[in-house]
Amino acid sequence: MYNEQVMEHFREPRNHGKLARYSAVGKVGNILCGDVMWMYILVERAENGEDIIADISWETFGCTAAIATSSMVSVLAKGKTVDEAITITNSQVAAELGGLPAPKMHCSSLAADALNEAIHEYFIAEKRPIPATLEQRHERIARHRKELEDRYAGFLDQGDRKQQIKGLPGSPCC
Amino acid sequence: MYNEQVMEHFREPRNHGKLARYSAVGKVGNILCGDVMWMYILVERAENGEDIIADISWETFGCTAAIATSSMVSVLAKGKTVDEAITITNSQVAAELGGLPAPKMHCSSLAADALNEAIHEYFIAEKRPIPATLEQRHERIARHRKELEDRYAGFLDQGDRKQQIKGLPGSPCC
Amino acid sequence: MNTRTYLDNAATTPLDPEVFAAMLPYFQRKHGNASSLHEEGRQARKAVEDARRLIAEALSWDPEGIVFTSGATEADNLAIFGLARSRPDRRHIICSAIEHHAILHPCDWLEQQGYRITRIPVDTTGRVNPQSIADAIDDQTLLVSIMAGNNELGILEPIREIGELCRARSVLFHTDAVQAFGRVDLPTESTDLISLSAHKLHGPKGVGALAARPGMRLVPLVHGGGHERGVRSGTENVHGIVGFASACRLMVERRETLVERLSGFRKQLIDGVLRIPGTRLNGDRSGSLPHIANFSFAAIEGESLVMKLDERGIAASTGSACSSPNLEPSHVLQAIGVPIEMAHGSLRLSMGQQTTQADIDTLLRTLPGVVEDLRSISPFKLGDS
Amino acid sequence: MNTRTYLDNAATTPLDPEVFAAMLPYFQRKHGNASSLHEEGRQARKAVEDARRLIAEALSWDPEGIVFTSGATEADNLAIFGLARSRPDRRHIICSAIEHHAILHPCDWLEQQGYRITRIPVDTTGRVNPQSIADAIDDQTLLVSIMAGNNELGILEPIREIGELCRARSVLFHTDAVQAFGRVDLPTESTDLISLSAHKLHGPKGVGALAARPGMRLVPLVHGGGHERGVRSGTENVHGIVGFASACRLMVERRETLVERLSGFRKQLIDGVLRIPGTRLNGDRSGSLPHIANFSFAAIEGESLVMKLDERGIAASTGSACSSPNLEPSHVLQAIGVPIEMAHGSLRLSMGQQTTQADIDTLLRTLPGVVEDLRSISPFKLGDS
Ligand SMILES: Cc1ncc(COP(=O)(O)O)c(C=O)c1O
Ligand SMILES: Cc1ncc(COP(=O)(O)O)c(C=O)c1O
Ligand code: FES
Ligand code: FES
Repeated sequence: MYNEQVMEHFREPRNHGKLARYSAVGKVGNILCGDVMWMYILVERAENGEDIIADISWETFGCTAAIATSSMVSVLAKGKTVDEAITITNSQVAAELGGLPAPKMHCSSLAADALNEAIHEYFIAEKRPIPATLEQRHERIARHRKELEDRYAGFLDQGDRKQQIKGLPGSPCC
Repeated sequence: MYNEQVMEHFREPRNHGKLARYSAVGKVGNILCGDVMWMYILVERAENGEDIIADISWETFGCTAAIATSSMVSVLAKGKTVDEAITITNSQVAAELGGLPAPKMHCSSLAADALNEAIHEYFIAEKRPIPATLEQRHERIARHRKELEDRYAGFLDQGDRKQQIKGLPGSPCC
Repeated sequence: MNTRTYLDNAATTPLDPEVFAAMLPYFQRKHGNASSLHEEGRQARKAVEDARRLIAEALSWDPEGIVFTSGATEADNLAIFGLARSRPDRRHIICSAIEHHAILHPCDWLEQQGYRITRIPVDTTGRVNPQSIADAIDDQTLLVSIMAGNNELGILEPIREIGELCRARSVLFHTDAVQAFGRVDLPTESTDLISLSAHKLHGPKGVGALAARPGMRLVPLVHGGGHERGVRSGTENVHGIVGFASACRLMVERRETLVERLSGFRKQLIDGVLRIPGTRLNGDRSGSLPHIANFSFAAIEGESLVMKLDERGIAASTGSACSSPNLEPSHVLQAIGVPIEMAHGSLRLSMGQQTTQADIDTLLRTLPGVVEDLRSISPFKLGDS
Repeated sequence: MNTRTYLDNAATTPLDPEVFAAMLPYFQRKHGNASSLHEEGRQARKAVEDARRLIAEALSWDPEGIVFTSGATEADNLAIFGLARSRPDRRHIICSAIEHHAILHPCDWLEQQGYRITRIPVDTTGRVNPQSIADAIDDQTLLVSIMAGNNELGILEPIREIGELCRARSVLFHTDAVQAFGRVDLPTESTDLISLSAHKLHGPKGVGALAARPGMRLVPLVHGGGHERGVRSGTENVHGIVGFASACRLMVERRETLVERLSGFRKQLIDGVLRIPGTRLNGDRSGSLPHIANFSFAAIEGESLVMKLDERGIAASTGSACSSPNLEPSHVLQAIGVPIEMAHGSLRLSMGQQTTQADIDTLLRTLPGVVEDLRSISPFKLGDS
């Protein structure tokens, strides 16, 4: 199912955990859907004046693909300028991992989205003008989160995470 | 499917063929249904005045069970008085063979019927009063033959045995 | 049973040793469920998907369209019911009068539900006239189902022509290729659905496939865990599927030499058997599957003929009424209009890859005596009628 | 794969060597079609009928009522559709919310056709309250279908009581006994239909049975040659059926010792796993199948848990959404109301006859570290919420 590269990142995830010191954190996913990803970035100003992702880490609740893509995104982004990091797409993440099974492609978008959100938060905090692509993607992510929250509103019962999830459709047993 | 006794009679059928000299012949069955049995009897008057089935033979077109039951009926009847032979039933034939598979039970009735018809013909030829059971059975057999002929009338086309049998229902292939 | 002559390969074939060897690891060592995430499961999944690709290759088909089933009976049913339920607006089906019961009985059932079923008659050799199919198609026609090669007669149907005319009329075309696959070329490009069965190809019993054009909507017969893209639920019969694929591959590899050998045997059988007086060939000398020949013998009945041959070590089959559980004669022999006195005395001889010249010789040596034995106790004589 | 710890026996079990030995003659030497008249055919027929009797005996059932199928998915479908089509006047079916998809999906399909389906909820351990079934029965009720033991939780349902109350109300009662047969006593006298699957019993994949009261009319799913008294056509999977019977016999023979051993292991598993913080048992300690235990772990996701265990040589399964092809979480865990943060982190451990103390030790030694690893990269911490 998963290729060896994916398994290698799953076995030995790079840059996981929470940075002791970070500039911003991007949070995506939803516990109801079963995947949550937090991406921490530490941005430093280089001598040439560029913003560099000096350090990056993540915390992920999710499947093998979610963990491997988190790891890969962190590898791809680390040491890049913020402007470069913005251009990392989910298909790039999947490709760098040598591909993902079809039902798992969304996990790669989750990881790229988390990076996007972290950078977006950084721009806001720094009060810097937000590039159009970054903002568009941020809006798309926010829309998607809203949709999910609406869909699961019945189960969430005003923020009570202990609420039970009776009544979701389907199942994976065999 | 068939037990060893049935197979033994099938392998080495007793009294088959046509008697060179016979008193009567009973013909039952219908080529359309796939089974035809002719039973020949030679009746001789014993010293005590009784009619004895001195010899018997048969010709059968039909399955293993039809052949084995023909053989068994001939064994059972041979040497018996005609009055005794009349009492031979199909369940007796099947029982003497140690049983037949359910769909083949009708073959045993065919053999017993053929004997019945031969004896009936003998009584007619001898102008002897016909015992009630013999007559009843004869009428049942005649009725059954009539039914079959009606059922297959469309295929028989006034006695042309070459008529084709298109349109009968069902099949046994695998 | 040491020196039996098995001439009933149209009923089922012995498992090929190489096929068995391919299956062997999947009984105990690689025993996983193909839906499981772990190593054992992934191994099973790989085996199933590799098998699907192999079969697709052997058929020149898209692997996405291969649906594994429990055999061709289920595949035939899935083609008929699966389409009927997915396109309830079209309520007319065309098949031949000599289809297998796995096609005829689903059609009978639909007829009871108000469908129109056109059963195309065949000529005296068993062939369908494509024109009669063209004539039967109307704007209600859901499907045309004509078998590639008949299991009783061996006759080949003009399925390329039929497939093409169906395509021209935008009607789906299904063929039951259970007997024909691996023995003759199939016009897969003009066919929309194909049924196959492993045990007719020296593969294992209990597995088959329906090949459908990818994307064709078929309502499942069996609903559940969503296996086989949702078309056929149920834990995959991994060892069976592996054996099926192996058998298909071997059939294709060996086809040329096999067909040549069996065609030669078939000719010998026909020549030899027809030398027996009062004998007729059902079907045709040419335009036939290489492994099946069907005969009728006047004045004797087929079940007892098969039993006598069995006693002499030869396995064969018959379409006689007496041989069927419900005592009805073969609808195929009826459809080709075998004369009455011949219809009951039919004998099907069918060969497999293991068939040898010695088998043919044994049959030809044994059969005349057996026929004579049975005729000697029959009320009908050859000169009759 | 030399030293794997296979704890996914509810998904499928390795074939028992003795079962395989029983099957072995039917691959090549005894390869006949059970419908054939000749020696090879009679051998196959005898094997099938002997198997039917063995299974009937193991179930305390009338052999006439045993219908062989391609597995339990088909058996479940045959029970639901076969009855629905034979009694179209009754259009209400009752099942539990935690039935296998092989029951739920046929019911969904019938619901689309206008049937009323009552899905009885279960309590937090997964048990159905018989009273709620009594309350749901009305004069339209065709069938009540409640599984004997649940495949995800291991929980046993009160099917004796349910069967008896159905009988009292003259409603047919079906139970899916795929996981329960051979592990607990089945109240066969108060049950009208039972589904079984060989591969869950150390038998082969691709074969199962529906046991029905003899004489009960079931409309076939698969029409054709009239096999299995016309209820299930298709050439019999002889080797599979032989293996199925052998597996049933062995399960019954070994049951007492097996159940004792597995119950002990199950207790160890529960005690050991619950020692890991943030863990919960799904189902119940008692009133359960001996071979299945289901847990949830806070703050981690099940698919990655199964994959980490797999990396360490342990095969297990999960009901997590990420593990399913359509990314939907287990309906069973939902039905028992597992809290959200626990529902995604489920782990099913299931044992078979080959399971050893070493397997249990390996699992209990490995699992805590794996859970900790995954928690160390999770955004949720145990103290949370
Ligand atoms: C032409 C044809 N179709 C269908 C079938 C049924 O296949 P299966 O035995 O796999 O159910 C057979 C043989 O039984 C056959 O010869
Ligand atoms: C309770 C239950 N019912 C039905 C099935 C389906 O059985 P099969 O795999 O034989 O189709 C399974 C397992 O897959 C099961 O656990
Ligand atoms: S003669 Fe036809 S079944 Fe016996
Ligand atoms: S996180 Fe659920 S599928 Fe990847």
